[in-house]
Amino acid sequence: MTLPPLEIVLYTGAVSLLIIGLAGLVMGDNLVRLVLALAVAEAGVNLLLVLSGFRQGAFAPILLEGRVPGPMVDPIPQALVLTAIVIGVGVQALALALVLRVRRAYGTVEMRTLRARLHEDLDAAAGLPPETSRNAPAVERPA
Amino acid sequence: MTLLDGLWLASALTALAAGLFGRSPSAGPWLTALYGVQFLLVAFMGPLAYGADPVPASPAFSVLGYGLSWQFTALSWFFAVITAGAALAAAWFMSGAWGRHYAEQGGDLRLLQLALALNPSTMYVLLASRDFLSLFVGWELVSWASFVLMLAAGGVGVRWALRYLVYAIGGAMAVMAAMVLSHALTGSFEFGALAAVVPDLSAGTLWSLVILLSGGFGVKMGLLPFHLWQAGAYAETPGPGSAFLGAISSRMGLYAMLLTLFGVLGLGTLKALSIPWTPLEAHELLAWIAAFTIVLPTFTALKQNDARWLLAWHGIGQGGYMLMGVAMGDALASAGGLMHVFNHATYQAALFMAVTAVVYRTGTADLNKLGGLVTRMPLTFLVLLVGIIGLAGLPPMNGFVSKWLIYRALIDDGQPLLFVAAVVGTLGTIVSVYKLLHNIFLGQLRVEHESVREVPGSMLAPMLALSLIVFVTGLAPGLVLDWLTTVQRELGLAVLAPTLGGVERPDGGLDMLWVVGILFAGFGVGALIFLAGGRARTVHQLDNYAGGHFLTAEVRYHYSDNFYAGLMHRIGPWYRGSFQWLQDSVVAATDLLAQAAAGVYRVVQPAAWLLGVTVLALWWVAA
Amino acid sequence: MMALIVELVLMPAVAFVVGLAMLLMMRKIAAKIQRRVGPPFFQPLYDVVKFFGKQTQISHGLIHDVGIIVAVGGYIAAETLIPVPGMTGIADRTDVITLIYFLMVPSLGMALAAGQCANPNASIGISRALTAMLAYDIPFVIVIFGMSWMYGTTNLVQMVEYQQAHGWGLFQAPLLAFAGLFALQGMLGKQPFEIYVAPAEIATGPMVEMGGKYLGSLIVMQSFSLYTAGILYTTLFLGGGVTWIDFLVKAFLVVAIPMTIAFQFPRYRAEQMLGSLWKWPVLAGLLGLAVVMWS
Amino acid sequence: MRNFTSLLFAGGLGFFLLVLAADLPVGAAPMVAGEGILGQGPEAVGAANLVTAVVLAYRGIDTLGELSILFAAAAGVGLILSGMRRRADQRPDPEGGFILLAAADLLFPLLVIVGLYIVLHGHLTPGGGFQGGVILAAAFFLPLLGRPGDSLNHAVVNWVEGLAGGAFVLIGLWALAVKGDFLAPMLGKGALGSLFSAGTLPLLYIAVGLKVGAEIAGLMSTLQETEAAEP
Amino acid sequence: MNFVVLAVALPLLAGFLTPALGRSSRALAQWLGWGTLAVCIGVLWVAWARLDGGTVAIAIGGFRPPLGIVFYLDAVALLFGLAVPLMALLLWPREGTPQQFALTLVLTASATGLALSGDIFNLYVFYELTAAASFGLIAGRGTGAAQGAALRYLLLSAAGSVLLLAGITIVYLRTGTLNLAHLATLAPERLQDPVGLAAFALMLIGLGVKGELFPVNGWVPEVYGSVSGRLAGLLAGLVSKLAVLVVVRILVLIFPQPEAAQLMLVLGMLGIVAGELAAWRARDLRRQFAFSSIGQLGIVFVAFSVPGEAGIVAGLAVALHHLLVKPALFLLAERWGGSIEGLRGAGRGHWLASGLFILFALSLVGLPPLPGFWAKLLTVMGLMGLGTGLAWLGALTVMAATVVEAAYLFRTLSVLLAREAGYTSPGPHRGLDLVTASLAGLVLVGSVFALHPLGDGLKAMAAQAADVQGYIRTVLGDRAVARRGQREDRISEAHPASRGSDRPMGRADRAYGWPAGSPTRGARS
Repeated sequence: MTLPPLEIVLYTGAVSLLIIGLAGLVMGDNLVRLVLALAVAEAGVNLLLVLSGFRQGAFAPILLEGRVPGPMVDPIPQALVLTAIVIGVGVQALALALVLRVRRAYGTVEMRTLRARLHEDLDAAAGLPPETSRNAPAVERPA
Repeated sequence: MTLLDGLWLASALTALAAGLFGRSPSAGPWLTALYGVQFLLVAFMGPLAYGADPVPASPAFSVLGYGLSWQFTALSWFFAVITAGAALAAAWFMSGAWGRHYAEQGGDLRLLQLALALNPSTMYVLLASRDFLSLFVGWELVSWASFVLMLAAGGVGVRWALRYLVYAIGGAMAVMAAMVLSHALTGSFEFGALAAVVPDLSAGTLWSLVILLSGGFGVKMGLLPFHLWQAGAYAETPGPGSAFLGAISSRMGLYAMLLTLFGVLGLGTLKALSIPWTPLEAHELLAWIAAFTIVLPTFTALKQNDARWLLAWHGIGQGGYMLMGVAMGDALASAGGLMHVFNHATYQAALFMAVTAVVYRTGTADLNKLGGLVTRMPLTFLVLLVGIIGLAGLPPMNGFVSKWLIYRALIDDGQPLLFVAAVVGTLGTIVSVYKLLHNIFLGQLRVEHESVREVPGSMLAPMLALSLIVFVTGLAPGLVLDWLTTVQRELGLAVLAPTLGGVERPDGGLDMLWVVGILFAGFGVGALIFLAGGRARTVHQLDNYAGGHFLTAEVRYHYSDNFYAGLMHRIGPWYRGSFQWLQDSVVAATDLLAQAAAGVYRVVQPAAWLLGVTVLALWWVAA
Repeated sequence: MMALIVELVLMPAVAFVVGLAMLLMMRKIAAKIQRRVGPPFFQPLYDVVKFFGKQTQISHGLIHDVGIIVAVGGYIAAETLIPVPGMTGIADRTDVITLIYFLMVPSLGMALAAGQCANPNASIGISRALTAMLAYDIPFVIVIFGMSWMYGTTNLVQMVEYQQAHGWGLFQAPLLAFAGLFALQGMLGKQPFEIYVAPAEIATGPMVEMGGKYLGSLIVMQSFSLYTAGILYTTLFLGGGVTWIDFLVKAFLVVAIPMTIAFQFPRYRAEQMLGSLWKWPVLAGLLGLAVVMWS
Repeated sequence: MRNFTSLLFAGGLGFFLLVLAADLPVGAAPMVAGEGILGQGPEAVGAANLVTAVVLAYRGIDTLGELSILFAAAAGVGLILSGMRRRADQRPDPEGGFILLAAADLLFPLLVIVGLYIVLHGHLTPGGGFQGGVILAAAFFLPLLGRPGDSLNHAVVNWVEGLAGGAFVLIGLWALAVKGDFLAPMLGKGALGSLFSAGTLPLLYIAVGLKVGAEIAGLMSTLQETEAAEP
Repeated sequence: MNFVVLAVALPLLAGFLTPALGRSSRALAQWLGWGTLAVCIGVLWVAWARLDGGTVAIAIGGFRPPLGIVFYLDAVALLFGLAVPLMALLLWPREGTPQQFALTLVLTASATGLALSGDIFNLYVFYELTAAASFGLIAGRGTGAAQGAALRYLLLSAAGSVLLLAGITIVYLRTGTLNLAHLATLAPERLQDPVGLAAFALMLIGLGVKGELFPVNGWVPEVYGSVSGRLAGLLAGLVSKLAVLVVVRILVLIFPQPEAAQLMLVLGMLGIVAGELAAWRARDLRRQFAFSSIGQLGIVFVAFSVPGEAGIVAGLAVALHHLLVKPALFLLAERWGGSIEGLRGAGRGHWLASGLFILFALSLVGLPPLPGFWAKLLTVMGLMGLGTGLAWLGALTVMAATVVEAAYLFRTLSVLLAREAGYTSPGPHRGLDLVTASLAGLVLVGSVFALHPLGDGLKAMAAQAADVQGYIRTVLGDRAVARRGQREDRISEAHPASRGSDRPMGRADRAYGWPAGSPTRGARS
């Protein structure tokens, strides 16, 4: 199926947004940057979802003055993307609140230090002495 | 309401009573009475051993569409008699002074009584299994019951109990694999179904079945690669518990192996199944494992400095004889193997009880801290003497009969190396049991043991009863061999024609009545010669030849540490503890893997794993 | 049945007499090798009478006495199992495996007796004795396996008949015969392998506390052991005895060989004993087995 | 090193997704379900804007789920940041400049009108409860930007939020009680294209609009206050 | 039967009103919450009674599938549906704020939705709702560690849901519909190729985040380690099972091809190995149970990966057993918080708690009469029945996991019951938790005696769940079943379409779209 350049651009754009988002999420260390990367990834997927309803040369699914303007685009993905966007908003709001809370609790916005301090906290909460490397091999050497 | 139901009910009642009233030492005699009732019920099922038809148990379930039913056959009756006898002896031993002593020292008598009561009841369920499902249910119950008994010791015992648990669950999983494999082949858990389909199974499947079953049950029997748990577990359990465990607990593995490998797959299949590129068949493989299980643990026992550990290691060694007898499979050998189960149960229980009696009086079982107790505890000495003669398999006792049967069969089959291995095992046993006898009872009596007296009657009675059984079944092995003929017929093995004294054969049979007669006649003549020399004056222990040096009580001249110095010089370097190293390396490998697994969960960015696995999944999909 | 009772009494007497003769021969051979005259003809008898006649008999307890009785009785019982010309009733009822075990009973009896003496030398001696038993029993067992496999029976009487028919075991399995001889050397507890009664080192080991009738009984036991070893070897390899004369000649000859060898050698340490007894006789035995089983 | 592998994997994922996208019928949606709705959507629901028909009628429970996600987020944020409000003694941020204050006061009424218009015409023109709600939220939040000192009255926000959400669910339950189907369109269809058409859809969208407006305003003000309280 | 939607709608309604009401009086909000949950239990119980073995599809809003959303009620769905409010009631946050009550109610509604819904996107919405509510609950009034764990969990879960949405988009692009039954009819023709498999992979990983699938369960030790026992029990016991149930629905209905099941098997096996070994190394009780729940859910995934009814029976057995045992264990863990070494002799005082711990440990390891054994047996039988090399490896892993599990569970027990006294339990004496744990214990022991009926019930439930044709017939009516049969024949035997011209794709299919508004009861099959 020969695609005019517009669709190629849209689809590659959506996929690349998704990739950039995920790459940012994986590579980033600053928490706010991670939340933003997440937003980018969700935007990418939402774009992909909307494009799944796209039909060439079709009109928006609105009946002007009660008349069907012509072949209409599939309305369902647009409804779905509405929900997806709102979900994205909700999750990002929670993420930002948590970032604020973590900054207050751990005084850092770096994921690396967060993980280290989180695990120290978990160990401390469980009453464990900090993990030290072993001085002797687990198994005593045969006589 | 068959006899089997009665037995189950009685054992359950005993467990309940032990749980409720176990704490008070005065409950001991009542519990012993209950064990007596169990023994009677088993005895009433006696006709089973002479060809009566199996006694079914009334409860039969069907879960997820598979039937679950139980019955007692001659094979199960034989093992049940030993179990009931060992349990009765152990309970009798525990009921009197020992129980009070154990409680005073902070031991939890209720837990010990309950654990001891649980064991025979779960064993009766295992012994009555009729298909793979009931076998597995019984098997797990027995494993867990012995785990509870091992826990009763507390402290070091718990560590050994946990090690046992890992081995036992590993073995149980192997058995489950075999069970499910047979279900995959036949669609049901019945023994008959598998037996029917066995002829047209491929060698590979048969081998996997044999390995899984023998491996799974071998763990409990303490066969070689999986034997490291047994010594510690049985030695560290409190007195009567170790007597019961040592006597019968690991023989449940042999029962299960008999039921499945020999009962279902049949000896013919085992003989037909050959190990690729070697002349050995499956049953010879089992025999060789048994041979190694005889030799290595026995010589490890030689080095032990704790009496209970020495006996526990010998328990493993003797297990090898049973498997070798059964694995050879012809009339003599299988009768020898099966009878050895009975014999070993009797003298192992007596030996453990004797050692416990010594610990009861002196507080220690360390062979380097004892000595010269024969003058203070003569009856216990007699029990230990009879026990070690049985364990070593010397003529007057029953151990000799079963070993003779196995040797005679090995000569018939022409297995020189197995024969030598068995004899080396016997010699090793003689050497090490003498060390046990000498270090505890002979030699110089320690100052602190001057006031030691004989153990009270409640402990002596079971010991003497067991020794009597050892001697009587040695004198007239025919009693036990008759039971075994029905068992052999039931398992499809060649059947032996025993006489009261042993077995009648043109080319060199065995008649224990004659053998014992000649031996005691010889002793009589020897006594005549000896008494010709007039009366001897008994002198005090310190009135001894010491090259002109006067011996005093403080000087400790009892030779007990490194008892076989000469022997150890020669075979010392051969002890490399390779199995211990093997086990530790497996543990270290698991530890390493666990560290890696924990590393997965300490990653900085969890989403990295997400991205990684997505790409790998997509790549796998595309490929 | 009465014949068996007669045999049971008569055999020990014969054994005692022949045993004393063998003791005498042993001491005569030792003397000849050391270029001296050697004891008079009845010396062993005199010794026995002397020991049994002693007034002071020292005992260390009941087990000490029982041990000695078991030791002597064990050998008596053992040698009744071996067929001698004219008296094969008992031997016919039992087999060679029982015999192997009967030979172990005396060492246990000796161990009990020595143990009760509470003398460290005795205990060390016993531990060496049991090590020696471990040493010589393995080749001995290989020989027994080989011969009973070759003769197809473990009944000693049938072995003798087999050899009467097919010729001596010596020629059919020479390697096994050699291994048997070597094991015999260890069994008799003479020179190269007598570490467990070493007089200088551990004051004659187990016998350190024995005196009077105890020592007398041990002398009797030694005579019985020489006799048993001799006739066992002849039964296994030299076709047993049809008449008493050639049976005794063979027995004396069999005992003479290890004796002559014994007095040429110093005393081996325990581990050397294990090394030598486990190397050559076991090797020869296994080779002999291979030859016997695959021919 | 970690970054390199992540880039490698991200590139790999991108490659695979593009390969997938090339294989998908891009630009020619299969329209299996979509055609059904386009066909009998207007008569069945009576809404000119078919997306609204899908959002509120055909996939009504999705929207309910979506509302509750927003509610969960608001409640979650409220819960998380509960202890971090600015204390009385802390001095608030300086007020916004004159331009911001004037613009905020000027824009407030306009934004409210636009928001309400979009909410009310959800079933006719593009947009609807969510889009209008956000605009209303912006309307209420703008003054706060100007004067960070005072804050939204959270009690009112909670009540509005609760009542609007409750209304949405109650309308659905009313439909369940009367027509036996939860969230079924009620009150007939009215003339296609007129304001009072498509039965209960407009009412639902009003409820959605109020709820979204209140929640997002509440969210933003909580975040703003917490941020203001940062030491 | 349409009243079942109340089980989702009412908690939401109550949830919306709770913060507002909570401002005035906390007790009122609490009672509102409990009341709603009780009503939901009643609704679902009546639905189960009315269902008695059949299956019913409820079209939400009267719109027939595939246009509208449908709730599919069968035995499995209702069982899990019923479990949700029941456990929420038992594991109600203690001394919670109104927001926590609201979030718990929202969590209950979404979990029930996950169990009942029959539309892919609707499942996605409820999945996200569960996630959002759980983030709120985890972070709630917890410590800094809880909030850090919640943030890391949020990022991972959001990334997972991005993939899940991508998967759903691909499915929608290929088939054009979202209804599971309609997808089931179109799947043989359109989703059999690698693209379909890729969609499944994305969805599996997306849903795997909450279902504690191997690589994406990094959050489990952190979250369960820092959260209160009740919430950990709720999340580990219930929510993870529902995510797995969704995966199973998708697997059974839409992706019957073997590669999909193999992917799940491989990840499940890795999950078992990682979970059990990490638990073996864990040094504190709570995280040990967290890793053990990863291992157990690995076994659930492995069990469900067995195709056909045997797999579903095994999976259900393991899942239900875990659902019963894990929350109770977490409640016990809360009583004995802290490092395992520090717990020497802790169990000696409280014999009921230690007794329960022993009972649950025995059931997890599989002491025969206890249900844990039958579940493990079914799983291993299902795997061994397949006979492929991978399945054998799976069975081997499950069994090796049991050994490791026995090792560390009973090592912990031996420490708990050690004879040294002198342990003072930090937490206040939580009576109610013990009641819940002993309730679970009673059910466990009760099921031992009711093994026979339970076994048959489970088999019937699995047969119903595995019956794809039945599903389609209930949701779309009989013609669709014929069409799926015809499509499948055409694909498998690839013979020319025997009868009727195949309508060009995309034309509105009159047969489905009944004129809306006409009140049609759900078709009762």
